[in-house]
Amino acid sequence: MSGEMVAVDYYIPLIMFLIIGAIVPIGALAAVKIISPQKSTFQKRSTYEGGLIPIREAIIQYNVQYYLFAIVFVIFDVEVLFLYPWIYVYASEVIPTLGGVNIAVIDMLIFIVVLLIGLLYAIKKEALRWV
Amino acid sequence: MTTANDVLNALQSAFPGAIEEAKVGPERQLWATIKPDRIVDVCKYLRDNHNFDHYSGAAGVDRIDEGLFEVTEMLASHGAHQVVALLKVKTKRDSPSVKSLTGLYWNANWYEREIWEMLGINFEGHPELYPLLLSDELMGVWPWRKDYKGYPDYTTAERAIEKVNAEGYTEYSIPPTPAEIEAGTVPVERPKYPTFREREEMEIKGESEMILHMGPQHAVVPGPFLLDILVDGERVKKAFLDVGYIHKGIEKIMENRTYVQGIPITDRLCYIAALTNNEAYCGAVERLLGIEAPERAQYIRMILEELSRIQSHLLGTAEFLTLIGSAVFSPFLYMIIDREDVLTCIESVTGARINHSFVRFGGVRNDLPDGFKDMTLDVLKMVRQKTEEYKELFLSDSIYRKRMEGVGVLSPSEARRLGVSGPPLRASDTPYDMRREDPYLLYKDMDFDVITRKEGDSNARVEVRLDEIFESCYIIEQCLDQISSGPIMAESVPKRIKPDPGEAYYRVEDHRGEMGFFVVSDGSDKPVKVKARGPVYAYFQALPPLLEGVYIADVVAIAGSMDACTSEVDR
Amino acid sequence: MVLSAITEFAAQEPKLYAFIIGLIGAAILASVINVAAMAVVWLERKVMGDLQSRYGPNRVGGRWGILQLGADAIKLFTKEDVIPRGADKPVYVWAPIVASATTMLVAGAMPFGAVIIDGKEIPLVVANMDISALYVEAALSLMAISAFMAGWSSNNKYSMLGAFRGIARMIAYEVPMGVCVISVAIMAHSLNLVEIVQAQNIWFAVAQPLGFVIFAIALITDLGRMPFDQTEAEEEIIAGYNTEYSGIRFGLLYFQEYNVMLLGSILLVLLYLGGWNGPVIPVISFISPMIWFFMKVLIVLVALIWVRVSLLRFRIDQVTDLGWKILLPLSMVNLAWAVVVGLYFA
Amino acid sequence: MGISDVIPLPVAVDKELEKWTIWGRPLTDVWFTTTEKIHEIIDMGPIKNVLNWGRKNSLWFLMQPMGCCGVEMLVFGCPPYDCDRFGIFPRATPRQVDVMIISGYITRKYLPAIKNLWEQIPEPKWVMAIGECAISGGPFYDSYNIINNTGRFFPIDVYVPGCPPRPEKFIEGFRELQEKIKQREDKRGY
Repeated sequence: MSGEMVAVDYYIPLIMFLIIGAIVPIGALAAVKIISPQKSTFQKRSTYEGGLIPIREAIIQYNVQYYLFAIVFVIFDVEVLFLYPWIYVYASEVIPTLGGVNIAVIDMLIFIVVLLIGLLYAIKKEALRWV
Repeated sequence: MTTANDVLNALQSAFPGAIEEAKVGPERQLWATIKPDRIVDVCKYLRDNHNFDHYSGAAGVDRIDEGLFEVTEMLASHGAHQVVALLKVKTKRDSPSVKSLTGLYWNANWYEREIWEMLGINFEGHPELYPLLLSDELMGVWPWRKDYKGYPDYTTAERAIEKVNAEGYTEYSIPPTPAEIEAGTVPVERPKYPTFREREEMEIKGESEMILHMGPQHAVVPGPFLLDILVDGERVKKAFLDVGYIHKGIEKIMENRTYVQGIPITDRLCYIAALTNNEAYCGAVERLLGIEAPERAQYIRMILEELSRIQSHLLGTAEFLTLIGSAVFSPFLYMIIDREDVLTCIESVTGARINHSFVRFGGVRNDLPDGFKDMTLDVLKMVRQKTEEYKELFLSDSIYRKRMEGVGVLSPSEARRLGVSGPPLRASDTPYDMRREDPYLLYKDMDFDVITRKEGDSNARVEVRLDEIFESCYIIEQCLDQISSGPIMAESVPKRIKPDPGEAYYRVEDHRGEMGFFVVSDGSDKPVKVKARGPVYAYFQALPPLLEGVYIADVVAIAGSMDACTSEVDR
Repeated sequence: MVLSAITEFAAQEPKLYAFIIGLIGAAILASVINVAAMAVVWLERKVMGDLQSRYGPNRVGGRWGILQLGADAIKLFTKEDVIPRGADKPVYVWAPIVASATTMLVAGAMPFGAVIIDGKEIPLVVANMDISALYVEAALSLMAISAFMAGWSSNNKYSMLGAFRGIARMIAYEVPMGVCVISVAIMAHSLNLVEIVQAQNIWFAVAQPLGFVIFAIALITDLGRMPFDQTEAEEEIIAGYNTEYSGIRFGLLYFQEYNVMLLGSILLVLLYLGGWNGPVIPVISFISPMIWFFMKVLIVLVALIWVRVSLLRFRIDQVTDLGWKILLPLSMVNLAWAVVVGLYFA
Repeated sequence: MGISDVIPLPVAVDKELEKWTIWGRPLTDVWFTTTEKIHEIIDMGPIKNVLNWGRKNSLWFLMQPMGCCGVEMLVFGCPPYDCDRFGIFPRATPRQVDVMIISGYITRKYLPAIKNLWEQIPEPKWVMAIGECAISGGPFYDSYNIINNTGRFFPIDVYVPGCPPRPEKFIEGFRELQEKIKQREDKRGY
C-alpha cells in the first residue's frame, strides 16, 4: 500500500485527534466521579434561578423571530460557499476575458451585488430585527 | 411665593369644616388634621390648585392611648413653592380604614401598601392591597402596632421549623412566640390575596413567554430583592418587583430605642449614605428639641456629607459600570481606588469607613483633625481630575453611548408622576434638590448649581452624578474656606433626650434624592414613631413601568443607572 | 537524515504514516494545549492585574503565582459533579466533550510555527491539507454548537438565553469571517494555511487592512471575548450557557474557551500577521521562526486581554446589527479590493 | 448515579447495568464500595494534602451582597485589597463556587432562598459569616423578621466580626479559612 498522500489521508490524523479529544474529557469525567465527594440531594439537583423555585420550565416554544435569523444565515452561508471554489478558478487563464477583465471576476461581482441586494431586502423586511 | 399660611387660608375657605386643627410650622411646613371623608378632595384641590404635585410619602402612627391610628400624608411641590403639607387623617383603632390616594398620586401605592401590612389600616380604593415587605407568615399580625407582642423576638432561629414541601423543596416556618399567642395577636384569619407568584403566573399569556427571576441572588442586584421579568424572546413585556428580602424592621426597632440609640440604626438604613441618614434623623430630633447645631458643627456636617456624596456617586457609577461592562472593566476599579482616598478623608474624622454614627443632636461627635484641610484639598483635586477623565471617557466611548442613550427615558412629567427624586429626577430636567428647595444646614449660603439634564435617559442619570461630584467638591472648598473655630456641640443639649410631645419632619438631599425623617414624640425618651422616607423606595416603585418593552440587557442598564440600595427600601 | 527517512516512509505508507503522526500529534497536543490554555488564563489574570493597578495572583507558587492555575485545576477536578434534574442528560453530558473535541479538531490542522532544518523550513502541522483555512474556520465555529448544547440542555432560563445569543452571534459573524478568509485565499492563491503564510511577503494585514479589522472583530465575536461576551454576560444572565455546569464539566468548558482563544490568535497571526515569517536570527536560526511566531501570538493574546478590560459590552441586538448590516457589506468590499489587488498588482 | 452521568450513553444502559452482577454482587454496589475505598485511601494522607492545597488556593465565592458588608465585599475584590492575589474571586452562579459569604441579615423571607443557594453549591463547600448581622443579628438582634442565629442553619467555618468588617478583615477571614482547610479543621471535614 504505497503511493502519494491523497486528500482523504489528511483526515486520518484528524480522526485520531477527534478520538483523543473525546477520550480525554471522558476519562477526566470518570476520574472525577471516583475522586470527588458526591452528596447529591434533591435541592442540589434542582434548577438554579436566583435561589428561588423557577416559574415553569425553560424549554418552551420559542419566538419565531429566532427562526428567521437562522434562515437568513443559511441562505447567506450557502452563497458564500460558492465563493470557495471560485478562488481556484478566477485566476485561471482558461477562462475568457471581457475587455481585459477576467469573466469569472465579473460574474462574481454580479453575484456579490445580488447578494447585497438580498441582504438589503432582509434588512428592509426586518428579518434581522432582534427578538 | 406661596407660603404655608396662604395654603392654609385657601384650604380653610375651600373646605370649611374639613380641617379640624391646623398649625404652620417654622420651616414652611403646614400641619393639618383633615376629616377622613374629605382627604381625597383636599389633596385633589391642593394638587390641582396649589401645585402640590409631589407625593412625598405617608406615615402611619399608632396612638394606642387615644384608640386611634393616624396617617400622615406628606405633600410637596416640584419647585413651584417650598411648602410641605403634612395632612393627618385619624381613624378608629378597631376598624381602621382610610381613603386611598392612589387615584391622585400614582406613587402612593407602595406607601399605603406598607402601612396596610404593618399596621392593618385598610385603604379604600387601593387597587392592589398585597404585602410588600413582609413574608406571608407575618401577614395579619400587624407588627408595627404598639400592642404587637412579637417584638422583641430573640428566638427566631430556635423556633424555626424545617419542612419539606410536596415538590421536595425545604421550607421554613417560624411559629409565633408564646407571648404572642398569650396576647392573642396571632391572626385567626389572614387577609386573602393572591401570592406574588400567583400574580405573576396570571400574566403569562403566550406560549413563547417566560418569567425570568433576576434575584434575590443575581449579579444585577445591589442587595437581595426580586426583579422578575416576563420576557418574550429577549423583550421584556412586564416587570414585577418583590422587595422585603432584607426587611429588618428598622422603624419598629427605633421605636424601642432611645433617641441616641437610634443614630447607629440610621447608619444601617443605607450604608452608602450613612451620614445623610444621620443628618436627617438628627435634624428631625433637633427640630423637636428646638435646638440648633453651632456653626462649626454645621460646616463639619456639610463637609462630610458632601465627601460622602462624592464617594457614593463614585461607587454608584462604578457599580453601574460593572453592570453594563463586566467586573473586570478597568474604570470600575479605578473609581473604587479613588473612592478609597475619599473614604480615608472621612475616616480621619469619623473613624469609620461606611457606618459613621457621627452626627449628634445639636452637633457632631468629633472635631476635624489637624491637617484635614490640606489632605481634603489634595483629594478633591485628584477627584476632580479623575472625574474629568471619566466624563471624557464616557463621551468618547461609542459602545457606552450606544448602550446608554435613549435607554430608559423618563420624561419630566413621567418622572414627577412616578415620584422619583434626586439624580434620576434631575436628569429629567427638573431642578429639584433639597439643598435649594428646603435648605438645611448652611446650604443657603453656599454657591452651587443644581445639575440638570434634558434627556432623561440612563446616560443623563450617570452624567448628573458625575457632574454633582464637581459641585460637591466646590461646596467642600467653600466650607473649608469659611469654617471658623468654635464649639462643635450646642450648649443647650440636655443629657437625656426627652423632646416635648410633637412631630417633626425634616428632609435632606441624600446622595440618591429626597431623604426625610418623620419623628413623633410623646414626651418620653423613646420616639413614638420614626418614619424614614427614602429616595430608593421611589426608584424601585418606578422601575417596573420603566422596564416595559426594553431588552434584557437594558434592564441592567436602567436598573444600574438608578443607583439603587436595597437596604433602604426594605428598612 | 531522520528527516529523509521519515519522508521516505511517508511516501511508501501514507495511511500508516498519517495514522502514526495523528496519534503522536494528538497525544502531544492534547496535553500541551490544555497546559497552554492554563498558561493563557494565568497570563490573562496577570496582565489584567497590571492593567488595573493590582497584582493578580501572587501567592500560590512564588511571587508570580505560577501555580495558581494548578490549584484551580485541582479544585475543579475534585469538585462534586452535579447534573440538574431538569437537564437533558445526554446532551448535557456531551456538551463539554464536544467542546474539547472541537478544539482538538482545530488544533489538528493548525500549523504551530515552523523550524528550519538544513536551511529548509518545516512547518509544524499534523494535517497539512489543501483547504486547511476553510477547515479551521469551519471547525472553530463548532464551538458555538457545544455552547448551544450546554445552554439548551441545562433547562435553565439564563442558559437558554445564553445559548440563543451564542447562535445568533455566531451566525451573524460567520459570513463576514468566511468572506475574509476568501479574500486572504485570493491573494495567496491557496486555502492552505502554510501556503498562506509563505505567500505573505507583505503581511496581509497591510495588504488588506479592512479585512484584518473585520476578521479581528469577527474572531473576537467567535471567541466571545469582552465587547461580545453576551453569551455569558454575568450581570444579565449569570454565567450564560454554563450557569448550571459545575466542577470539571465547567472546567472543561472554561478551559476550552481559552484554548479557542489561543487557537484563534494563532489563526489571526497565520492569516494576517505573516505567521512565522521574520528575519532569521543568526545564532539560533533553527528556531527563529518559532520565536517570531510565539511573539506575534503573545502580542495578539495581550491585545485581546487589553480589549477585554477596556471595553463595555454590546447589547445583543447591536452585535447582530453590526455583523449583518456593517461587517457583511464591508467584507464584500474587502473581497472586491482583494480581487483587484490580487489580480492586477500582485 | 449511573454510568450515563459520566459517559454519554442512553439512560437505558444505566437500567441495564443495574441488573449486572460481579461475583454475585450488583454492579452498582461494587462501584460504590470501590469509590468508598478510594475515598478512604485519599483521606489517609498525602493525596488529600495535595487536593486541599488546590482547594484552599482557589476559593471562589458567591457574589451575593446582602447589606453593609456587601459594599465592603465589592471593595474587597478591587485594587487596594485585590482578592485575586489569593486566587479568590467572585462568581455569580452557586454551581461554580466554593464559599458562600453570608454578608448580612437573613430574614424570614430570604431564609429559604439562601438555604436553597447553599444547597445548590456542589461539594466541597464552606460558608463564612461576615459582619455582626450574620453572626448574631447585629443591631437588629431583636427584630421580628431577622434570623439572629445563622449558625443554626449553616455550618459556618469562619466568623468575621465587624459592623461592617473592613476589607482587610475579609482577607483575614479567608486566610483563616485557608488555614482551616489545610489543617482539615473545617466543619464539614474536607
